[in-house]
Formats: sequence, structure tokens, C-alpha cells
Amino acid sequence: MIDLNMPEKVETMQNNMKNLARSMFRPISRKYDEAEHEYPKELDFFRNLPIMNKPKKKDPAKTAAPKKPAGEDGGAKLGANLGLIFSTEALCWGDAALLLSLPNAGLGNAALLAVGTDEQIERFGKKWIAMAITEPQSGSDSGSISTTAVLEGDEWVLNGEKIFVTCAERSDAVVVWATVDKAAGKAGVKSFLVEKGTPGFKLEKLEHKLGIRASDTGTFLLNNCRIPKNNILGSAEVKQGTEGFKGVMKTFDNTRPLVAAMANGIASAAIDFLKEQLEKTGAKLDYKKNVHNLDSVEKAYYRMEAELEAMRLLTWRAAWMADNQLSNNLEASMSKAKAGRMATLITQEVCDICGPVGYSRKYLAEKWMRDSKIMDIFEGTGQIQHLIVARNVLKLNSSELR
Amino acid sequence: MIDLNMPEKVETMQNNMKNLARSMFRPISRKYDEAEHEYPKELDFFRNLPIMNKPKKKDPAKTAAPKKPAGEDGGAKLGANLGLIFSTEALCWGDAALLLSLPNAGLGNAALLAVGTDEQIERFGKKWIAMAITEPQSGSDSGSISTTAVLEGDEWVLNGEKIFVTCAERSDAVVVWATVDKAAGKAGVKSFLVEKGTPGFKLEKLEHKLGIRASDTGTFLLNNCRIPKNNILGSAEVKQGTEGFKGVMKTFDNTRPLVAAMANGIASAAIDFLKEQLEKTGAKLDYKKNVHNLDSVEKAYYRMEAELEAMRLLTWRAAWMADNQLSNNLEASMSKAKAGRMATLITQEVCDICGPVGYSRKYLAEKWMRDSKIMDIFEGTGQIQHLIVARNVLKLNSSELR
Amino acid sequence: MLDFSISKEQKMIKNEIAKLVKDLVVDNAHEMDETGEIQPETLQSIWEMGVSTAGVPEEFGGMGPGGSPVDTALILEELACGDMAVAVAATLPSLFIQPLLQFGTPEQQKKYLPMYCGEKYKPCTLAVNEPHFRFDAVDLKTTATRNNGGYVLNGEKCFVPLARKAEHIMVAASLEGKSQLFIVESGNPGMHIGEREKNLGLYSLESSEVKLTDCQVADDDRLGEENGCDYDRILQRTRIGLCAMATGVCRASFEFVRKYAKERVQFGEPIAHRQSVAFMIAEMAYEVDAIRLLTWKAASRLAAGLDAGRESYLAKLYAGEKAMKICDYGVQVLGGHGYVRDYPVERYYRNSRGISILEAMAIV
Amino acid sequence: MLDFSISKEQKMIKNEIAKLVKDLVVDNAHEMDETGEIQPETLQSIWEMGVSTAGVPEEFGGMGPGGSPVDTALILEELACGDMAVAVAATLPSLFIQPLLQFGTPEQQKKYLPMYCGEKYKPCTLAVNEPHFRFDAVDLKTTATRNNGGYVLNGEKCFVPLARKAEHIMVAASLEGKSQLFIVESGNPGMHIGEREKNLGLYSLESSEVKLTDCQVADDDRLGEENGCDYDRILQRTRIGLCAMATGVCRASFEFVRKYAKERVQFGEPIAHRQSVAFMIAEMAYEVDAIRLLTWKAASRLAAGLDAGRESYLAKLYAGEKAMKICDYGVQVLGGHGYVRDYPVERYYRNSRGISILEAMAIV
Repeated sequence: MIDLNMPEKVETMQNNMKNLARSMFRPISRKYDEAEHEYPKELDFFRNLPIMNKPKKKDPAKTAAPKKPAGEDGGAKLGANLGLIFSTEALCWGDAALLLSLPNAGLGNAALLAVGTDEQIERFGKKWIAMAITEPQSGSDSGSISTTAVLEGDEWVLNGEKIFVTCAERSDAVVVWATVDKAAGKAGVKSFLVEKGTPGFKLEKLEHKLGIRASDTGTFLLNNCRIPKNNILGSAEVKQGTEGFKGVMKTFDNTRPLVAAMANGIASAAIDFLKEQLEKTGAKLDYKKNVHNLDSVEKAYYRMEAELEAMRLLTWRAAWMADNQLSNNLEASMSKAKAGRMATLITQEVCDICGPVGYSRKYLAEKWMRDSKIMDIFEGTGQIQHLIVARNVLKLNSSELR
Repeated sequence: MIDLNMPEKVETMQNNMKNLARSMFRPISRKYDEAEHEYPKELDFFRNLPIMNKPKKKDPAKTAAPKKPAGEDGGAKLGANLGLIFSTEALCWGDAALLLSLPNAGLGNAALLAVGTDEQIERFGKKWIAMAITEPQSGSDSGSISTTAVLEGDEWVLNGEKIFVTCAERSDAVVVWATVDKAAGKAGVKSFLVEKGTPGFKLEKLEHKLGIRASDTGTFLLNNCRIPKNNILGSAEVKQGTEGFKGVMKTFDNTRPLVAAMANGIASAAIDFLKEQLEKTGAKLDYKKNVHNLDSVEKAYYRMEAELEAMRLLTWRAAWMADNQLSNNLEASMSKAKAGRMATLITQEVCDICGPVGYSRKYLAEKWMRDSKIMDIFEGTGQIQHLIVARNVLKLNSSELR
Repeated sequence: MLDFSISKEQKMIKNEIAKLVKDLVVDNAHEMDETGEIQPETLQSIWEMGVSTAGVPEEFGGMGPGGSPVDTALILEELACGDMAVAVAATLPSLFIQPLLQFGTPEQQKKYLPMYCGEKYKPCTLAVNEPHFRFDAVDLKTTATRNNGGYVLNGEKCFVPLARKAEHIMVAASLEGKSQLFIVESGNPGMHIGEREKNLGLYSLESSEVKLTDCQVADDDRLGEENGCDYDRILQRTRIGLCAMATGVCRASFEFVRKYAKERVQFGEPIAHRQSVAFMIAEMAYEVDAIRLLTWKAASRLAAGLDAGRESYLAKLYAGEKAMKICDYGVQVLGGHGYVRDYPVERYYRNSRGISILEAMAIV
Repeated sequence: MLDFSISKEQKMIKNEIAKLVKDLVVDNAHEMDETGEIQPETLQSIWEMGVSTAGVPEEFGGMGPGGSPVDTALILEELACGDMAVAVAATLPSLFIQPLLQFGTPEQQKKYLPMYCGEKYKPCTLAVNEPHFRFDAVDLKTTATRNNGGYVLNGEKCFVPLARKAEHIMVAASLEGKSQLFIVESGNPGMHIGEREKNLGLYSLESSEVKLTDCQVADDDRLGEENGCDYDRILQRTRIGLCAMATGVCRASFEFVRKYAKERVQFGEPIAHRQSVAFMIAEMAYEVDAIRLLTWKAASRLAAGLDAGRESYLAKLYAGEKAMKICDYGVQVLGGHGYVRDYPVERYYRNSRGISILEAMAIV
């Protein structure tokens, strides 16, 4: 039965996470924005925090399954996905770049836990694993991957270049997407665990970025890089059609609401900042007067808060659906399309409204404007999300709506 | 030399036109919005006004040519196009639907004067001529016209259906677009003068519309409609390529800024209305304070006024270029894209801000919200305008950017 | 418990209303809009579903327990998806009944509820809006002053639905700086009901201005008598009602356009194949969902007995802005065809502007 | 006379600046941004074009008559199209010289103009912005009070370009409720110049906070002495200066993206072939033009000796909003590549936000 009230325990949990973010992230937020690429050693604290080590925190696909299916009156579940959404928003209210830098919590860790064998989890479970998908020529077009993996005896030989790898330097290993059969197109794309130090695997450079500077984004070169045969994640078999690739793409259904939650976190930080500024000047936000009878900043504040509410609800719904084993491909993209875009616009507007206070690096508003912009780009740009939503609702395939 | 100050005589002229609109249009604005399809007989006043009968008022293409070419220091001209833009904005500040209903000032009159022979101008010059382009299956896609014209002896035989014809009932004749050679595609499209009363030429119905209700928009059926051979406008020859059609489309370079000017007129009416309301409550608009330190309605007012200024300048530029014999295909579409869209948004916002006063038909704000919407649609939707702008600036053809 | 799923019961109600709407409203909405009349049978049929009397004790003619704000939101969405004017007219008695149910004294409930909870749809209405620039529902210009053991009302109201047909109008007025509600009988000599109004939208909904000139009402004509009512609470509920209707209107526009764009061929392909059109439709899709979720969230708070001041305020702000945007896209996708009244998108366009402007047109 | 054409002379100036920008700025802008330093030679080369001394009488070292606000707008656009920080730094002396030229007493002009109109670029600056929420350039918190035949200044300024290097800073302060300008020498004990600021944009432009604590200045340190100056008029000119720079930054983003979108292939075709990308670029194209036209219109009024209060206000409002939008699109079209500092669009993104926030960074 429809009930969108947040359970008290969730609210408490989120407040705790927010306090954690306030005490652990905010004090070092500016420091590592300035010290680009430097590992925030304060985050080592999180290495041993159970909350970040539990598989289910980073393996929504696997642990999200509730004991019994959701349904009408069937007892809808508040599961791992939604939990992760709430904590992600809270932590990103603190600092999104630091969240992305949490040890042993890379996207590769999630992939390993989602599809790795027991043996692989045993070997790599304690490592910090990054994810390498994008190539210089393939941004949104994950299907055009040109990094190759060729089986030679007991080893895969990898060749290619990977860009925009988060935690490129700090990670211990990287999940690399490569094709085992270019002719097979998307179906030939597989992922491989490559450990740092493997000959032929080179961190070429780290990117200087607009925002999320505390996160080390880098480029890898794979030059006849040989890895053990059993470092492939999932089956080596190239299936007919695009089923295999669809599986790979399906992880986006979990990660896109997460990105949306990050966007929500940053947007809420900016909105809270504006609220503080407003309240210091004596403004009283009581949600009563017609917006046309308000001060322009108060009106802007309410409008942004309403947008944030919408962003959150779309995000929660997508995660709730995953927790309840409902297909959420559409809703995941909706949440990312909306939240990614609006977080960008909200943080821009907060800076504008705050004027000198929004422009100076003495305050964090300008950082949030820079950080949030990535949310409309990575894990599929806003344009890609709109494409997915449109294809879904219009029931068009990718050749009809390109 | 760049100088965007409006000459005093132009300002005077525009004020005179505005006063005319205030005294002639505004008092009957609501009446003919309610009495949909009824001819506003008060407009007969304009039949004999020299300003509306002079060819140059409705024949920008022909009379726009200045004595000597424009250029750097070469004495840029303020010509017929720009003059028409200023009077159109002023009259649409009064009522856009009534402007569209001015006797003997149909789009067909403009076409006749632009490309008609002396003999044709002699025969049709005193008539009110409408323009019939759109068909049920061709909206934005003017190239797919399926109405046919076949030469049989001394007569053209026309067959087809035309929709969205402005002044359908009131006009004395209609310029009908038809193809003489379907295989030739766009090159086969020609225009024909069809007089009311011709057998086989039937006004099928008049549309009930969202706005501009004083303007009678209708559907014509052409059923073996025979017209004299010399009723074709321009040459009957089907030229290679799309040159001929491009000529036809080129008239849009003159009409699109006109539509933009109509949009500007309606938008300025709405903004002036809001200003009156504001000033009644004692607000002082002095263009001084930071918008973040203003009341939300005052801020909205300034933002809309800034948009209106941008709309106007883009429109003026497009018309000025035509007057100075500069190709303005890009700039014409820019003006229409911007003004059409923004007039829609401005009138919506004015209604919103005015609340009950914006919602009631006691005032004209709600009418302007309905009227303005057509400006983002006719003479090419906003989407078509963006397509044209994008193809122009990206130098892409219509198969590369579809 | 955070739960996005519609229960079996909710689905049942929703489907029943949807069927009724399909049978009685959808195909007639255009004609109703043009003629300005809603068939009484349509209102009666919806009335018989018990939408307005759910929650009213059986002793007063109601359906007894039931009718949570979330359920009502679902119903209003379905009705408005057919036609917003019908949604307002059909549920109009709720605007009178619900405040009575929540804040009326036992005597008031006993007096009025049976009158309006019978088998027949019987108009009664609520007057909140006022015809001036900068109107604010929380800051009313209409005043009530104590006089002779009763109250004297003065002021002007507008957009009062079915005011000419209603026997009782509940009037919002400011009493000692606090907004309160007063029940005024149609014959009261201090109340003048104007001619039928003409407005931007809701052509088929008859409404009027109501002028109150030294309009004397009795002590017990004040809702809740000396205790009064929590007017803010009622506003919360009517705002959510407007949001629920916004969801319906926007969904109607979205669904119409989704189908149209796949059928309409231009330049050799359905226009849905163009990103500019497809992306508008994508935005419509998620904004409809966003409005609905905000509505549900605010209604959930009411259902749990919580204050929904913040949530209903933000939801209405959001719905008002996005409804206009969605329904504008609806017209735009159809182009010239969207501008003629043969297609419903132009009606949605006009009606959508009312979401932000109007107050108290429906209640959850 | 309404004229949209650039004269031969204007085209010549524009081309010369464009060449200089291409040679000295474009390829170095990224490094300047990263290192935070602008090469002095770059500033000197631009200085030698006489941008800041056009209009200054030859007796004071200037170029004599010339330099209409429209010309200066054209120059600022070209400079900012290369790099906005360079545009501010290179024309910074204008912010000191122009108010002096317009409102300085003959003695003030004689004293300061030759000092700053020599052959060498010599920093001097203007302090308008203040480091607080709700800052308003027309409602300054910094005060000037009469004292001992002179004035005492109190308050805080921020974003003062090259404050640490300038020998004189012109400070805006409120005197008896009216904003006025005061020339303060760098050694004044009442003026404390803070460390180099760190900001969202303009990384290569050194700026500082300036604190004024009972800062005593003489009678003749007030611009225009007892007559004062028309501060509003100066604000009009600086607003147009910001708009001209906005045009440049936005044009740079647009031109970069236009080229990129045709070269970048995704899903088998250049991304420019997709409507979602192409329409963003179309919007960038006409919004750049709109900002430019608004700038020209406001500048035209000044050139004709007319008040440009309304025009400069609306132009800055428009430019501030659209510059952010255009430069946001610039990043978006490049996707991940737009987010790394190797490409200039991220710099445009940061710099564009300053258009609405900052005041008095350039003057026409």
C-alpha cells in the first residue's frame, strides 16, 4: 500500500550518516579539493568500518533480493538498494568526491561481488577494485569498445586504452571491459580483473578535473597485458544477440539511482547552505505564503527544495523497485536524468544567489557547483538517460530512436 | 557602424501604431475572441488606410532593396522589413488575431506582390488573398505536399486538401501550393492563385482554436478545381535540384521575423500588464537593485523584460539584414526560435503571477497566453527553427542532421 | 514504511473510476468543454461511487470508514485524466463535507452531512479564491467580524464552483487575523452571487464570483463554532487535491502525445523517432511521475496523521510549474494540430495553468 | 540610426585584438589558469594596443579622442574569447582611468592619469564587491564619513583584482547614503590588503580582499572632490563591460563545441548529427548573439550620451543567466571530456558564473 513516509529508523540512520559526513568529510572537503590526486588518508578510518565492507553495501544486485517478492499488500521491502541510496545521499551531502574515494568500495568491488566466482571473491575480496569501461573513442557508446582480450593458453592478453577510471591510482586492481570477439559486437564485451603491477598494465596519467578533485581519475594503457585465464568475470562464452551485454548494462540499473542519490546529496548540501544564509538574515521559511508574495530568494529556495523532493522520490522509487525485484531500467534512468540535471542547475543557482559567498573558495558552495556537474555526465549523460527513457515509454528500439 | 539606438522617428511611428492598436484593437479584442469566426467588421476601417495598402507593407522581398548595398560605413538602411517589424509588434501588442485579420493583407497578398506578374497583380491586387500550404499529412514537412496541379489545355486542374489556412473564409482568393511533378520532389512544388467561387474549391470547415480566435483558420478541399493557366505564380518549369523550392522556402526568411515580431508584441502586452498590476501595488521599477534583493515578482518582471529585449534585438537584426540585402536565413530562424518560445513562456508566467487576474477572461492576460502559443508553431515550429539554426551553424545538410 | 506499491483495494478503486471515466467522460470531454455543460448523469454516476462520502459515518448517509487521502488522490488523478472540470464538479461536495467532517461540531455535522450525503449528487461548495492581484490563500482580504453574537462577512470571492446552484457555500474569511470558514446559505441577503464567470480553463465548470456585503451569519454558522477550524490543515488537503488533479491532466497529455508521436509521420518517419520530440516525451514521462510521487508523499503524511504543510506546499509549487510545462509540450508535439480544439491537448494546456493559480478546487 | 554592421575601423580593431589573442592567449590560457599567473608580456602587449588609454587626452599620455563604449565592448569580447582573466587583468587600469576621466577634477586627472597612462602597463584597480550574502552594488556596506576635512572609510571589499600590486585602489563606499569613489594609496595604514583569494573562476587573475579600518583619506582623494561622481553611471559602464566579456566567453564555448561535435563520433556518427546535441548548439548560437546584441544596445546608448541604466541592468541580468547556461551546455556536449581541465570548456564553465555574481571587473 502506497506509503511514502520515511520510516523513523531510516531517518535515524540517515542522520547518523550525515553526522558522520559532517565530522569526517566536511572538515577535509576543501583540503582534498585543493590537493588534487592526493589520497585522503583520513579515509583509512573507513577501511575497517563494517558498513563499508559488507558485501551488500556494494552488491545491491545480489543481496537486494528480499525474502519474498514484493507486491500488492505482499509486504514491500526496504532493502539494500534503498539503504545504499539513503547513505549515499547523506555522505554526498558531506562530500561526493570523498565518497568516491572510500577504500575498497570501488565500482569494481561491486562488479566482483555481483558476478565473481567464490574463488575470485576469495582472491580479490580484500582489494580495492576500480572499474575501467570508457575509451577515448567510446564515451556514451559502451558498445564500441575496442580494447581486446585474446586467450593465449592459460592467459588472457589485453590490449587497449581506458580513460576516466575512478580510483585509478589508489585501487589495487581494475575491472577492465574488453572484447573477446569484435565481430560479435556488444555480445563480445567481457570484463577482466587486472591487478596493479601486472606487466603491460600502466597508469598513464591522472586527470585534472572541474570537480570531484579528491577522486583520482586516470587513464590506463594495456599493452600485451597478460592475466590468468580465470580472471575473467562471468562466462567467456559469446552468446547470441546482445543478451550478455544487456547483463553488463543492467548493472547501470543499480548504479544510476546511486548517481542520482549522489546528485541529491550535493543538491541538498547547497540548499541547506542557502537556508543557513537566509536564516542568518532573519528570513523565516514556513511554507505558507504564495511564492509570488515572497522575496525572490525565498521563492528560489522553495522551488529548489521542491525539485530536490522530486529528485529524491524518483531515486527512491528506482531503488525500491530493485529491492523488490521489479525491473527498473526506465525508473533508474528517470532518476538519473532528473537528479543529474537538476543538481547541476541547483548548485549553479545557489552560487548565483549567494553572490560573493557563492563565488569564493572560502565556502563550499562553489565546490558543489563543480562537483555536481559530473552527475549529469558519468554513468551515462543526461542525453543518454533521456534516450533510454524515451525508448522505454515510446517502445522504440535503438535503430528507430537513435 | 554599430548603433542600436532606435531612431526617434521610428519610435514615434511605433507609438502611433500602438495608439492605433490601443484604440482600434484593444476595445474589440475580447469581443472577437468570444465570437470565434465572426469577421471583425470594425477592421474595414483599415481597408482604406494607405499604410496597409501600399505594396511595400506586405511585400518586403520586393521593396526591401535599399538604393545602395549595406555595408561597413556604406550607410545601413532602415527599410521596409524593419518598418513592418516595428508596426507588427505594435499592432500585436494590441491584438495578434486582429492583425492577422486585416483586410487585404494576407500572406497570399505578400506572395502575389513578391512573385506575381504585372498582369496578375492587376487582376488580383485589390483582393484579399490567403495562403494554403499545410496538408493533413504535411505539417513541418512542406516538401511532402501531395496536392496536385495538372495542366490540361489552358487550365490547371487542382486536387487535394489544405488545412490551417488563415483568413480562409474572409479572403477572396487563396494561393495554393501544389506539386506539378511528384517525382521531382520539392522542385515540383508551385503556387497557384485560386479564386473563391471556383467550382471544385470548397471551404470545408473552420477550426476552433486555442487562441487567435478572431482569425478564421480553415480547411479547403480541391476537387478537380480548374483555374486559368496563367494563375500560376512564377514559372511552371520544374528546375533541377531544389532551387525552385528553396525560392519558395526563402519567403520564410521574411515571414519568420514577422512572426517573431508578433510574438514580441504579445509578450510586451503581457509584460506591460504585469507592470501595471505591480505599479498599482506601489512597486517602483528602477532597474537598480540586485535581483536577489527584490520581491519575487519584481525579479520575474525584470527577467521577462530582459528576454523581451533579446527577442526584439534578434528580430530586428534579421529584418535589418533583409533590408540590407544580406542573407538572413540563419538569423530569421534564430529570431523565430527565440521569440516564439519565449513569448509562450512569458505569457504563461504573467498569468501565473497575476493569479486570479491572470486566469479570468475579464482581463486579457489569459488571451495572450492562448494567442502567443501559435507563434511557437506556425511558419515552422520551434523544433524546425532549431533544426535550421543547427544545420546552419554546424554546416550540416538535411540528411546529416534530420 | 516506504512503499511505492498500489494495494489491491487501491487498484480496484482506481480501475473502477478509470472505467467510469472511459465510459462517460473521455469521449464527451470536448463537447462538455465547448458547450460549458457537464451532464448531470455523469456527476451522479461518479457520486454513486461514494467518492465524496467515504469516511462519512453511515448515520449521516456516508460510506463509513475509509477513503484515505492517498486513495482520494488516486481517484482525483483518474477523474482529472478524463477531464479536470469533471473532477472538480464531481467531487465538489467533498470540499464542503470534508471540512465539516474534520472540524464541524456534532450539531453542524448532524445538520449538514445528511443533507449532502444522500443518494443524489447535490452541489455545495467552498469559496476561497479572491479576485485580485497578489491573492494569497493564507492572507485573505475577506473579513469576518463578530456582531450580535454572530459574524459579519465582507469581501469578494471568485472561482466559486457551482455557486449559483449550491444551497450552502462555505466561505473562507479572516477573523481576528486568523482564517476561518463560515457556512452561508444561498438566500442570505448579504451574499450576492454573480453571473457565470468566464475563465482560461475549465470551460465546462460553472463558477461565479461571490460578493459578501455585511453578510450576517449566526454564531453556529462558523465551522467548529467557537473552536473554529484549522484552516491551514484544510489548505494542505486542498493543495494535495490540486496536485492529484495535476497528475491526471499531465498524464492525459503525456499518454495522448505518446501515441500521436508514433503515428504522425513527417519527413518519412514517425516524429517520435526524432530526439527533439522523443526527449520532450521522456521529460513528460518523468515529470508526470514526479508530480504523482510528490502528491503521494504529501498524502501519505496526512494518512499517517502528520502535518503536511511543507509537503503540500512544495508539491503544489512543483505541480503548478511542471503541469504547465508538460501540457505545453503536449501542444508543441502536435504542432498546428495541437492548437486546434479538436485535439484534447489544447484543453489540457488551458486547464494546467489553473493548477498553480487556483486554490481549493478539490480535497483529499 | 539602427545599424547592426561593424564599421571598417571597428573591424580593424577587432581583428588586431583577435590576432593578439590568438598569438598570446589562446594556447596559454590553460597553463595560466593552472599556474595562476598571467605573463606580464601578455598584459604589456595588450596594453600597447592602447585599449585603456583610448579617450585619454594626449597631454596625460593617452591616445586622444576615440574608444567609444561600443568599440570597447568589441575589444572586451575578443579578449574574453581568449581568456576572461586576461581580459580583466589587461584592461584593469581602465577601471581606474575611466572614472577619473569622466568625473575626476582637473587636478585629479593631472595627478593620476599620467601615472597610469604611460608606456608600461601599471596596475591600478577598483574595489566594489563586498564579501557577504545579499551583496548589492547599489547598496554598499562600506562607509565613508567626513572627518577632519577628509573622509574615513570603513568596510570590507573582496575580489579586488591585483590589489596587492596596485599603487592606488579606487574604493566604492557609501557617503551619506550615496555611493561614491575614493582613491586610496597602497601604503595607507587604514587599508589592509589580504592574501591572494581563491575563487570559483578566473584562477589566473590575482585578487584580494581589502579591509578598510578607519582608513583616512584626504578631501581631494574623493573622485570629483566635493562634486563627487555619478556612481550609477560608472556601474552602467562596468555592467556592460561584464556583458561584453560574457559574449566572449560564451562565444569561445560555442565555437569550441561546434567544432568538437562534428569531429566526435559516437554510435557511428558525429554527435552533431543528433538533435539533442545539435539543438543545444543552436541555442548556444542564438544566445551568444542575444548577449552580444544586448551589450551593443546598452553600449550604443552610452555612445549616444544617453542613460543606460535600464539597458545595462537588463543586459547584465540576461548575460549572467545565459552565460551559465551556454557554458554548461559546452561542458555537457563534451561529456566526460568536458569535465577534465584539458579542454577549455570547464574553464568557461567556472568563469561564466562570475558574470552574474561579480561587479566592476571591466568597463566600456
